[in-house]
Amino acid sequence: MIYLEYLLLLFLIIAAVMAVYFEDEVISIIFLSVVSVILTTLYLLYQAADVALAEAVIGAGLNTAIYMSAISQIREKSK
Amino acid sequence: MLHHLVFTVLFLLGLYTVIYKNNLIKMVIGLNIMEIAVFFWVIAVSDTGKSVPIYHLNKFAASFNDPVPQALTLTGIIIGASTTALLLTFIIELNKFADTIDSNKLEGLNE
Amino acid sequence: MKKFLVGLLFIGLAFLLLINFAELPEEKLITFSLSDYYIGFGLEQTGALNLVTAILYDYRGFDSLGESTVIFAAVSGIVLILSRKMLPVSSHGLSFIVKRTLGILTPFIALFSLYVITHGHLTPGGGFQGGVILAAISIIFSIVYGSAFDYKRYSPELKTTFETGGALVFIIIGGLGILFDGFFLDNLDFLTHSPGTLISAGSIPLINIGIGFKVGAGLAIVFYSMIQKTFGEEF
Amino acid sequence: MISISILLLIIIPLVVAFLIPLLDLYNKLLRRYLVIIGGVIEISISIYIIISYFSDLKAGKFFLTYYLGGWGPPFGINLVMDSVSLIFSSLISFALFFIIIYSIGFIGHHEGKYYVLFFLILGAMQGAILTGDMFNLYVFIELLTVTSAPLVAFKRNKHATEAAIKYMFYGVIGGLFFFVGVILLYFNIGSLNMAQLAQHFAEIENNMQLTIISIFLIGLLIKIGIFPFHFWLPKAHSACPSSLSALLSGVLLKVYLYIFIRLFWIVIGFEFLLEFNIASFLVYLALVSSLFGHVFALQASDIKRMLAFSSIGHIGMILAVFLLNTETGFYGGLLHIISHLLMKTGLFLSTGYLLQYTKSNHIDDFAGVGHQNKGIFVGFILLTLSMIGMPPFIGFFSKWYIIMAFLKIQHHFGAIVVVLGSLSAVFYYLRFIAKGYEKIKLSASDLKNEIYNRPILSVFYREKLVTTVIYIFVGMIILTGFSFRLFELPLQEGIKELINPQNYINLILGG
Amino acid sequence: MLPAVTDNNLVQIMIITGILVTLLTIIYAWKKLKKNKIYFVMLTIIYLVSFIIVIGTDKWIVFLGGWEFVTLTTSLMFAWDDWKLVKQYFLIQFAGSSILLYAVLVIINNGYAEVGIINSTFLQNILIVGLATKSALFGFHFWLPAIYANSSGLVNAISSGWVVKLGYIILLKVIIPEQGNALLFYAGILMLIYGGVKALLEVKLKVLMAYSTLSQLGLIAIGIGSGTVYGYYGAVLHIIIHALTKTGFFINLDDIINKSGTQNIYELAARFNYSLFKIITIFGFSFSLSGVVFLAGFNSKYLIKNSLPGPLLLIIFYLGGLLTFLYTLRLLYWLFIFQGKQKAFLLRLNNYKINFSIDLFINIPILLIILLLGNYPDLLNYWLPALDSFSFPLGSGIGETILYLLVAYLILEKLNWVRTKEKEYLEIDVLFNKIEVLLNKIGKASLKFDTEKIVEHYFLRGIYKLSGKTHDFIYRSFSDQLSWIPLFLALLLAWRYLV
Repeated sequence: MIYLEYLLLLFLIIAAVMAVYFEDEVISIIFLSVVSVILTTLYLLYQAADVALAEAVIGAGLNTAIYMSAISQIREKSK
Repeated sequence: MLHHLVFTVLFLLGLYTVIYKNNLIKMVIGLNIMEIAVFFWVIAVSDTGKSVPIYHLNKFAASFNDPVPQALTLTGIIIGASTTALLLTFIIELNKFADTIDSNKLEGLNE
Repeated sequence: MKKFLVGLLFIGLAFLLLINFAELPEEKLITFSLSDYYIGFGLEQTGALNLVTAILYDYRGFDSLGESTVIFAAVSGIVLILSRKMLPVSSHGLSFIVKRTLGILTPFIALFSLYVITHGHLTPGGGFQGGVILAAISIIFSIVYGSAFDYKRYSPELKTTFETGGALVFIIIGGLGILFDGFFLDNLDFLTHSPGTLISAGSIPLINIGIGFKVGAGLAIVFYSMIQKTFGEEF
Repeated sequence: MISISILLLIIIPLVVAFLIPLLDLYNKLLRRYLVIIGGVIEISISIYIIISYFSDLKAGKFFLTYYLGGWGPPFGINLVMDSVSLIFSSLISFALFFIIIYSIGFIGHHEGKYYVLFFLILGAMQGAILTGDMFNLYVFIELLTVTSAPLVAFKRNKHATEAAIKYMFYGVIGGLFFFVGVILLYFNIGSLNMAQLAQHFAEIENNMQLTIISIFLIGLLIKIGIFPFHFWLPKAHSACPSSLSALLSGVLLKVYLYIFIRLFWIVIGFEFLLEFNIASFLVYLALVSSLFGHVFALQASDIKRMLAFSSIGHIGMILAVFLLNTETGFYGGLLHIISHLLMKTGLFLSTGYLLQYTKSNHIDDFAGVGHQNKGIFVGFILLTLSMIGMPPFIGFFSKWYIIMAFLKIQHHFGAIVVVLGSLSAVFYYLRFIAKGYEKIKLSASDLKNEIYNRPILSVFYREKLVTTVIYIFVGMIILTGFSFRLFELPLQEGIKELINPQNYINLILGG
Repeated sequence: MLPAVTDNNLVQIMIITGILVTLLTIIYAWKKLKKNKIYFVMLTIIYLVSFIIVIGTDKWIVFLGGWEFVTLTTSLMFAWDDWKLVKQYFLIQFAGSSILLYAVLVIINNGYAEVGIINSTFLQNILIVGLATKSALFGFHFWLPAIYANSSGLVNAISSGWVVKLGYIILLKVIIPEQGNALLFYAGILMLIYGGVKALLEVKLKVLMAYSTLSQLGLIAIGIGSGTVYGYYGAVLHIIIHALTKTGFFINLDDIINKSGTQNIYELAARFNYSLFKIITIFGFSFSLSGVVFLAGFNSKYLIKNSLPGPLLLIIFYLGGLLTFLYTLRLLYWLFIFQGKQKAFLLRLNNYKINFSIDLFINIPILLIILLLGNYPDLLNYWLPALDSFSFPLGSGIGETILYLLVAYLILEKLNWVRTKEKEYLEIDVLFNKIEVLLNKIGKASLKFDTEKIVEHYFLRGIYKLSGKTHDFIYRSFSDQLSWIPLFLALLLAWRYLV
């Protein structure tokens, strides 16, 4: 059970590095939402239910939606 | 000790992206990663292995995790979300005038 | 050369951060600290099972007021920046299958978000998280059915009323606190029945509902003005 | 002594801000009256506080507090007003009242949203000054950043949006550091109430104290705009509409300064800064920042950018004087905060109106402005004279006490920086004044038709309004110039509090 | 020993002289200025009140406030000539008052809360440096000729008549008569010699008068710095006399220059037919300044001469006196005696009428005072108690004056009355040229003599270029600016190791 936390921490760092590494914004945003999903599970592990729910809803849901709409506006303009 | 390590890695990763990446959206993502790092660190440190600070109907256990940092992080996450949304609107607006989001090409930012 | 210097700086910084932050003491200096008080007296003073919500909406209610004003400010800032007088062109929706399935799903999402808002004091969740889920519905409308659909169903005027209404509900409940118990944002305990039931934690559920609608409507406006594809000419 | 009036100072602007969108839905004209009523209520509350508690102030026992949610001090959030915050909060409500009046005809598009954000800033400033709780302070700081950023981008052109982006990046990073600081304080001490934190800060282990101080330092230095982090300030203050840049550089910087003072003198206690001798390093940092502020102001070709740089110069000077931790230092610093607030707000308001007669903010287009509108330009000159430190105005006395504070502890570098600062101020202000009086006939056609600058009300009516506002500021600096003893009472009380923070703790926890 | 002048006596006599001098200028201004005379008079009255405050007060904060007011009002007076002059004069004077502010605050912090005797010479020297720009002491005198060249005689009269002397009056209050101050003493001697030589070679009338003011101020500085009561009395007396004569001199010269339209002393003689009374006044003023017997100048110079300690300094003093006679005689020669192609000046003496306003109200009172003080110096006994105890050797004075006049006449005759070419630049332009050429090695534009050029071209533009370079150096790019944050974070987090 304890290894789950280390595994998740490892994935967390990998996903964050991926989010920063890729040039294309869409990929990095997807990795960002992956990071926030991993974080939600981590928060559950750390017995912080409220924060997990908030992180899930805002990190995975809202942030991704807003980033995607920003990128679509920018891509729309440059087309 | 592990949590501090993860916090430092994520925080500096975010700081590096904000400073040295020249794509504005990447900088906002970097900012987001910095915030995520801080909130993760707060919760990780405040977790003392006790149960979630909610009274389950069946048991009135007395040993709870510390609810205060959780409340603070919750507020922090929401503030982080609204600042990211605001920053992204400025980038959209800037894109209407400068049609590039590369911070090197935008001379105005250096001024 | 510059890359090497930057790398050196960041490694040094990592090392320093580790040293400085690793010295966090295990237990806090004050024996009877804030959290012990909240854990000890939280239930009987506020009647809320979920201590985090108790802190957020009763002990430190003023924080949440500041918090919801941050969202209110962000929303009006975004509308200020992105609003254009031009009639918005509706963004094209997704395929039929997605529209149909979401047609079924949306009421359940709405139900879930109302649950999260109203049961804030009993189960994890609360005004903010529920409100964001509520906003998800409007986001679904704009993405899946196109922003014109969202415009018709959930017009910006309605959103503004909900948003300001939610904020004013929060302040009115705070004001009631003055009337009944002498201090702003005081918990109206006379509403509480035995803890665990729906209407149990005094003014906390009312505040939750106010904030829920406020955040829901606010973020809906944010997303609606961001998704608009308008011609970029000056206002 | 518990009094509701402190709470009203914060709640009234918030209520007005929430009401404006509702009112907008029904009819737009009511909004202007609501705005004025809001301003009038705000200033009348602070006058009420001053008058009704004046006897306490005289007796030196001025202390108002309010327990939010009915919880006692250490457990809930409580608002605290002692004489230092009395000075600041009444200054804020005074200056912002006139900025509101000034910006009535000034804002072209989106006036509703402008006033919503404006009143939120007013509420957040009062909140940041009055709150007695660290996390609440963080929330208000974030609120200040989030509300002022869209207003910086109000003109919606390339320059303004870039300024807003830069402002947001620095603001969010600063806020994040402040958040980490608050969390560190909580993890070490276990409470969020400033009085309890102050009581137990000494018991924290040495290295941890140093970490907390350095994290808070970075957060606040970014916000105050000291040299290595001042890059956002000139662009933000020159890109936004003048009524807002008056608010930002005149009033907002002082709020962050106040937070710096309250944090490092009352919560953390200044002896720790001395113990790690960060204080002397900070004094030199602030002086270098003041020097750079004035040097950059010399070369600024855009008048609002020049005024922004000159605020960096003055704020650096004030911070340095405070960090000397001497009685005259506090007196000079507080007096200069009051005088700089009055002068800078007046300067920005008059520049805003004068820029209507020019094509752009650049200095070459500023030519001939003096002839266009003599009344306001003379007001502008009087304000600059006071900025330099000419006698009849308060600028002279505050500069006098600051240099006196520096020389009292033989800190000659500081005194020289202050003197050089006011000397360079002469150069760059005189440069614009001389340019203003150049004989260039500006034809009506090439007057700037920038949207936000087309006054709604008839030019005649609004010009009289603006001249009265500016000459109220000029009158204030002359009035306070002659009788700066007027501020003697709150200043002395404030200095007593800064010197021994113990009575702040006893008043809150003891009481 | 002679009783020292008590402070309030000194203040009274100085205020009376100041009021007298200012009244004279107001009369002349009322006659000369055409538009908005009332503003000028109001300005002068504010200036009058503020310099009374400066002289009278004993609190440093009021002293400095009053002085800044004097600076403000005098620089505004230049507005009647040219707004550019206002800017330059205000810049220079503000720089001076910033140094003065610094000096005063250093003094206050060393325990002298009141404006009074300061014992430590180090603090006295600091105050002298502080007052240097204001009172055109040797190192800081460059602005005097530069500003006077362009401004009208009226404002020059006010400035050189009284504003410049405020510094010395304060030094009188501050320096102990018995000890004096070496710095001031030697600066005075330098100014005496330098002013004399420069005045001798000068062509422009107002610049010549500026240098003569410089040398007379040198005399006052010697008197104060010498450290004997004679010197002290001599300085007080000389301040009074020089204020009156110099104001009258400038007013008459301004009248002449306005009528003749040129400042070049070689052309003045041809253009202006002087009324007899005008000649008498100018002769009277210049002789009193150079110290001819029976005129006030002689007594004060005699007192200052007695205060000199060693024989060597006496020789220097005589050299200074000779220089004064040289340039006064040269001025008088070119103004009146040189006839070249024109008829001898005596033949041109046709109009005897007295120019009503100037001669009657300004020249006659000054001449009267000079004569009275010359013969009966103990008139001022009420304020300067020891005056009657001095025995002014008027008899031997006559021989001395004749000797001076003869020697000066012979020297000038040999030098063919020093007909120098009109110089294009003031000497400070030459200095700035060198710096300019040194600094950016570009082709030097030929510099026409103009204060605008001096202040604007070198001083201001140099500063803007320098600050522009620092700004660009600091503001490289957005990421560089942001990279300060990790740098500063590392510095602060590593603070416990660094310190």
